[in-house]
Amino acid sequence: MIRLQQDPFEPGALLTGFSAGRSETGAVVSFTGLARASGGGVERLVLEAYPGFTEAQIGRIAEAARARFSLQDLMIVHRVGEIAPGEAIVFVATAAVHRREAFEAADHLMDYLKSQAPFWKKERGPDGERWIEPTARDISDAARWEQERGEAP
Amino acid sequence: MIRLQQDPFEPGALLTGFSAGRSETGAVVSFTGLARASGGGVERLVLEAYPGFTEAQIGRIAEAARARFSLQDLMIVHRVGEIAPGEAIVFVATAAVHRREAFEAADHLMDYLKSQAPFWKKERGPDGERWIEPTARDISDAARWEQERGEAP
Amino acid sequence: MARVLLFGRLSDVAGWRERIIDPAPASLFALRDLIGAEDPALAEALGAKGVQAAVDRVIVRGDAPLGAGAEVAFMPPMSGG
Amino acid sequence: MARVLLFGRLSDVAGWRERIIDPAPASLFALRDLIGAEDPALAEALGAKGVQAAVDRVIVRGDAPLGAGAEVAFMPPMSGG
Repeated sequence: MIRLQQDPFEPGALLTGFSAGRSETGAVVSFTGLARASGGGVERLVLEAYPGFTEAQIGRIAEAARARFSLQDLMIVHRVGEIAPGEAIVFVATAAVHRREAFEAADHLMDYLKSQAPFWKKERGPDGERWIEPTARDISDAARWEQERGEAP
Repeated sequence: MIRLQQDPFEPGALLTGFSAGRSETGAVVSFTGLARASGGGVERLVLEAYPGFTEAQIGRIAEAARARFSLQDLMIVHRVGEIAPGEAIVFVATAAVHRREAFEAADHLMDYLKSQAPFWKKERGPDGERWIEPTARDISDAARWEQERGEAP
Repeated sequence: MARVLLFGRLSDVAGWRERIIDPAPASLFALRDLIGAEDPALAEALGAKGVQAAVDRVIVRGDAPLGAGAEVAFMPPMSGG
Repeated sequence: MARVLLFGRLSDVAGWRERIIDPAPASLFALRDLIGAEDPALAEALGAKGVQAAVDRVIVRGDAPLGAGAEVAFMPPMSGG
């Protein structure tokens, strides 16, 4: 399940739904990305998407994870619009028979969502607005998965 | 927070409590281990602990993770006694500023819980009972963390 | 006719988010030059490192022809999660 | 006096889980030999690969002296999660 939404969501409620009735799943990993206040420097995070294209790109990222790892299921929920500190921005969950696959698939999904999903984010604070671009670490994190397969870095 | 309990727990409810009010946390990773029915071959998982010693050893595993990774918080809840397929056996959550630390700490905690926490587990099914010992992969997964630090494998 | 979309800081620089260009130039580069010609700050921002273009929701590297009614998006480096 | 605890498959093999040995032998190995002497299947299980002992809730490698009222646990390979 892949969903973009304006309204706040509760990560625990999503995990409850995702984990329910899984009598053949051994491992569920979830990742929740939260908006940080940065000591009062950020009052709102504002997330922009490209409607239609963003969902399609997330779908491609999900397909790549399904093709690479032995997953039974995955879920991606991403906010757009204005997000207050402490609220969830993104929730990813993976289900697999064994824990290694569930961990690696969640890690992989997040690395690609960070650097290859069409979102643009700015922080709004007492000193105005500031666009956030992917960090060098975000880019190198995603590159890890290419290198492991012996592809060009 | 570290807890052993007989009663079933709901992973989503634990994640809700763990994620609430975190305006300076960027990343929360959770792992939930579920009991598998193995196509009807397992009717109950029975988990035995060494009361007192098990909690103390889990506390040491948690301290090792806190010392190694930049964590803001962690939570470990583990069932003991009889567990039905689809029920959670273990829940681990980690909170950090950045996602890499949260992922690695959760992964590390699970690797050590699997192979160094005093639990003994048997499966009860239509064909009787069978003790489960750690797999070769469980042992090599925990060894990864020693090798990364340049210690003897 | 082409529909042009700007995302992230590009729309802040340009002061617009979406625009219809009619008639549309025949290629992506020609379109980029056209919207940049009247706005040097936007021209510079469009040429910055990491800015990508999509034509009809497919990411395009280099130039590309524009069909009738093309949707062209210019996107700064993406940053989800 | 020593309190002996068996965990996992060891208690299945022995048919008991907890036992008071009084008087207690002076060392862990002597205690292990004593409980194994009357039960060859348990003696073999206690000597199996990966079986660990804890004295007063501290894992011990090799032999160790037993104090008064020691709690001695024999544990097969651990398997949590």
